[in-house]
Amino acid sequence: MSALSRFLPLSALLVLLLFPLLGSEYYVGLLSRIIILAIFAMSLDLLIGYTGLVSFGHAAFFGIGGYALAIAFQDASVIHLWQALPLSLAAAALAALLVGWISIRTSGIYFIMITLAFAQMFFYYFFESPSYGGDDGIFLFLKPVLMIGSEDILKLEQENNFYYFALSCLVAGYLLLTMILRAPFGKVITAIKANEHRVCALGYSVNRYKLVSFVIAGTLAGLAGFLEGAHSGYINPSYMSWHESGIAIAIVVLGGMGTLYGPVVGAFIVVLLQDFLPSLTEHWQLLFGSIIISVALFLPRGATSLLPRILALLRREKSEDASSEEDPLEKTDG
Amino acid sequence: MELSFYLVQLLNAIQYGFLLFLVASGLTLLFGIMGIINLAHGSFYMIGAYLAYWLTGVTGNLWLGILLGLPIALLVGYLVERFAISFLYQRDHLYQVLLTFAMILIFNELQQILWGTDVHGVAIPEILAGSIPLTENQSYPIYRLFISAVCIAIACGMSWVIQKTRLGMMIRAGASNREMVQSLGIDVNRLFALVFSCGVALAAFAGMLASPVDSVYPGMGENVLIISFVVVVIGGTGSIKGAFVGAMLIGLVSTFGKVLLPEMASIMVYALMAAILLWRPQGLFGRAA
Amino acid sequence: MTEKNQNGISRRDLIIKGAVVTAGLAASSVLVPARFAIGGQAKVKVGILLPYTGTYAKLGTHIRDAMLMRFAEANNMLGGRPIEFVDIDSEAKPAKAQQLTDKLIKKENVDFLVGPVHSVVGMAMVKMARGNGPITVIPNAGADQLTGVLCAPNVFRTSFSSHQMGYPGGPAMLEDGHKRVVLMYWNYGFGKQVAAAFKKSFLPAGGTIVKEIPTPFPKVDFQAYLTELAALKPDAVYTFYAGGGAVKFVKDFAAAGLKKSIKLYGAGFLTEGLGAAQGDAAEGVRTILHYADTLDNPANQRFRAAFKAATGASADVYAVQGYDAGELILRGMNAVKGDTGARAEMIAAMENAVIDSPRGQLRFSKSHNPIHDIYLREVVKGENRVVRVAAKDQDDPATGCSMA
Amino acid sequence: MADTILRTDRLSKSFGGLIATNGVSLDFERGQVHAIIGPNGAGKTTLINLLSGDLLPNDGSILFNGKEITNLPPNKISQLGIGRSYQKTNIFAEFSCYENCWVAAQSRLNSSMRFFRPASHLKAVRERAERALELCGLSRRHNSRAAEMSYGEQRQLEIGMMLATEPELLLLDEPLAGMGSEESIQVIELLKRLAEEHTLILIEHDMDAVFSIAEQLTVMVNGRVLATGTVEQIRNNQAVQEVYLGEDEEEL
Repeated sequence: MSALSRFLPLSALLVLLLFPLLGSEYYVGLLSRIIILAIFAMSLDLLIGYTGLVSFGHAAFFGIGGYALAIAFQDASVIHLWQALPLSLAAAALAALLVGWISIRTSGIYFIMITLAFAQMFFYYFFESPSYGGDDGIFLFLKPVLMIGSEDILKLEQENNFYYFALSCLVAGYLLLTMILRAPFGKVITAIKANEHRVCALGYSVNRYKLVSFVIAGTLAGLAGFLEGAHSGYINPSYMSWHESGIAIAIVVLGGMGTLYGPVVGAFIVVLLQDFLPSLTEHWQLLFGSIIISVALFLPRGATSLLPRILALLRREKSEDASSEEDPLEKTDG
Repeated sequence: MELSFYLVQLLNAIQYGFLLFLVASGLTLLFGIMGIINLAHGSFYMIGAYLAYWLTGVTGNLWLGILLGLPIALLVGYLVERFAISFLYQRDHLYQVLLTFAMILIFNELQQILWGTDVHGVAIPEILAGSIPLTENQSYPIYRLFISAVCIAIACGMSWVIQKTRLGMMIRAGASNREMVQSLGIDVNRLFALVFSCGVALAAFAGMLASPVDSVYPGMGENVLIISFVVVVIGGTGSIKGAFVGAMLIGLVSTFGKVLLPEMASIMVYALMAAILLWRPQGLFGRAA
Repeated sequence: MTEKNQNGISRRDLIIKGAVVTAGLAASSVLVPARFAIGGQAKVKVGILLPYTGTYAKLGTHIRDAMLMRFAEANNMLGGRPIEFVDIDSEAKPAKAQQLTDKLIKKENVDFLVGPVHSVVGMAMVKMARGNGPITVIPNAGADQLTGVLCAPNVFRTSFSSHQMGYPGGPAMLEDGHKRVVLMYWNYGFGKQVAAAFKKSFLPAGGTIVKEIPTPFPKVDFQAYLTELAALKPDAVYTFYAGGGAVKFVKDFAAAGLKKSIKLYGAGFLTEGLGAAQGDAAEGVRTILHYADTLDNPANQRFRAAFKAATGASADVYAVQGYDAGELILRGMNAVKGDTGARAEMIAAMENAVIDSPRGQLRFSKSHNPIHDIYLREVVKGENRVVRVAAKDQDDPATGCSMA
Repeated sequence: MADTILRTDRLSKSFGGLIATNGVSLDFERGQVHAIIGPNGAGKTTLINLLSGDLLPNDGSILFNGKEITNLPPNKISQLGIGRSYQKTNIFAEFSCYENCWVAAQSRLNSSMRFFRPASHLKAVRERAERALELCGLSRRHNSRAAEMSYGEQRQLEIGMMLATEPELLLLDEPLAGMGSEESIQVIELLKRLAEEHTLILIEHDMDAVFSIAEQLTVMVNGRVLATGTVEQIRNNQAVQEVYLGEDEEEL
């Protein structure tokens, strides 16, 4: 099992690495979008799945990451990655700090709603403010470059290069979160999700940990927004709408919250469903909604929770052949 | 601007507040009693409006339309509770958010399949069709006053039910302590199914009542959804009084915001909510967690 | 700006597409590759990106149905080649526009791209299609930029620009004798552009804007603004609202008793196709639009009858725009006899097309925006009846367009 | 005058109209086991909650080692060296036994805002967690998921977590609640061991247990202190006998 669970992500990564050699440009672009969404969903999972904070306004930080890029560089003749990326991250982090500082004092439905309220404020600010393009949004006609001497070593305007850039961001984000979760900080936030009151009684100032978690998640969402802005060259307020926050929650839960690969799988599922279902019927949202509802009702740990069960089934067949000892997984099920 | 201008705006604000209360009261009921976050509340509002449009068309009379529509709304609520919501009482709010979010998608499609994509209007019934002159060139439709009156009646009715009746006693007990209600020998399942159906019916009723002054169009529920959540959260979930005060506050802030600070009008209600939660994290009349 | 965009296009794209960047139209015909050796029977792919869910669903359906009707009238042949449709629901969601456009262009390799309804979706779409993408026909989205800064040889519009929804309103109202006017509109891109265009003609001709009242989009709580309007006591008000907002506005306006003292004008969407929902409240409201149901020309009568027969619904301006989009594509394909490789000739043919549309004569400007008459209409007995032509051959300034 | 570790002065708390704790003034001495007894609803748990910061008093003050802690939040109070266990088992059910103690032990790091090194590399924390596990007698359940352990073991873990924070003063809210006699004996032994090095404030209904370990006793009735003193003094107190023997005999 542990050998397999190590093997699976690596082989998935290998497939992703080799994909551009086989797939057409369209699918490479589609995959880049999925990866961007995966980073976004992963950041939300840090809140929902690990810290126990159900944020319903996470799209705001995604949008801010994109807007920071677009606003600062809309008239620039060159976009240096080393300027643009830190700027986007900083903007998202700052926004998350501000929103988080106020929001984490509340809990339950109030937290859900106050994060929504902040996202709506950002949405309307960009939607109605005359300075940043209003609902028309902002175009970017250039891709960020990373110059070594006079040579751009990234060449992001090529779909394949962008894809690898996004993929490395995903891997970096994944590793970063894995590390954080293993570190003392990670232990504390998972404990907060399990039993906030007890964590406080043990002497932790819970709100500080929640806030830091919120800021990390917001920053990572900003990274995803930055990538989206750079990829599509077009950013507009609809990226911040509450629908997008809702879809992000759906991605996390569909894939499986509380695991880092869950949101990645979820991003694949949701994008591919949205790509495929409309070809079945004009009323495809009926199907899409039904799928989400079924998952919420019957598969609360998401699609990835099926994997251990399938593996267990396979094993059982094997072990029955060998007329076996007790199945170790049997116990944990009860 | 003269004083009369501000008085008329005050009237607008209060009237808007009443409408908001009508929608938000069902929402706060569901949350306060059942602990359910219902994002599909706006969809039920929309369903109400479409039912009113449809049944008024069939019967030729809004009152008959509402009378026939209400049982349908109750039934919809009952089915939704039995087949979806009832599975989620023990779960995290997250799943309620997700499930009811998906329901928005489903109800939007159903609306489109059943009633098409056109924009519709519902005529105001003859007896209430007139209007009362307010200023030299503006008058106030009687039907809007009628809506306000109905809202007051509902507010009074709800607080009477909750304060004075046995059902209200169960509801109050259920809100504070679910186990206790169960130990009193009350069938919580039935109580919750009833409450949810009533919540849905209230939202639908708001949609029906508002249909002659609003227009009936796809996606109309989403325009009221977020704002009614703001109302509920400001007032404190589960508090009818809170919903009323919250609705009035939002009515005032949004109406006078539009007049005095038009650039900030959309942001202001959310800023108000953030400020109130910063001051009182459980809302104005909410119980401290 | 065009030059900037070229940076984003790699050599490889050009080779894959077998298409030509039509920087200079005249020179390009030399480069046309002889692509259709197989003969004329390969299918022409028409990608459709329109909303079939959400607020704009009706617009999307009418546009599509009317366009398909036009193709059907031509036996579903374009320049001798059969048509294959790739129809995608845009949901009118800007956040998904890139992905869906990408799908049509890169995956489906469509020859023609028709859509969308929503202006912001349109911007995302046109940004990707302009230059070496498929021939694009916009059947509704009205943002000025689409045939302004974003204009491109391969992008056409059969609907209108925001400018054309505001500019003719000024003189029309002055001619009706309204000098003190309040502007009210949904505060978003399109609304703002309509208002700006209105002021451009109204102010120099001697009109006074008493106040501009932008209201939040897409909200429909107008009561506070109507009270403000009443207190301002203008001669008339010029508005931009559409769909549910338009129904609500017209009804609220009437219910507040304002019709007696303030004349209501607006861009045509205020009353277009909404007669049943608005009822008596709309009587007497005057709007400007490039179409009216009651237009008395043979093309219109034939079209309305055919649309009713084909779909069961009454035609409206959106259907007309879709019908003309079909017509425009037919003109282009017939001119090159189905050789989509002959891009320059096709574009030239489309650019020079003079269409006998249900709306009257339709031509195209250098920036590929429609040039058509704008009518002043008044609602009488639930019908939008033409009062007079408000602007003959209304053009668009195509601000920022390098082709104009 | 003995060495006072914790002092409350006219401490009061009411919920709505109900006064749960009414002007409680008590001194707790260092190194002693001080039990608080009284009938249900006497306000014992409320008192503990006030001491641990879970509730804020309406009136009065609390001094810990001479320092005012009245309005401090629970985490600050814990950091000062007051640990508490709960009446209702309050553990991280999905964590292993060891991880429960780990999180508790880690709270004594200067800061747990550490993002880069795996937590398992922190030697000091590991040792503290293991010591706590050993003290509460759960070493052999090291890797068991807390939710799967028996009720008695969960109660032991509850105490273990408190110990992992290495407190000076322990607040124990009915540590024996719901335990079988076998398990009770184990926990009483544990409490006795703890008493050697810590100050204990204990709420307990099991009078045999109370009399076997407590040195000081306080009796509360209706939110007030009825009597306080050594075990002997309380045994002989007339008022206590009336309350206890008269009304709540079964409790004894």
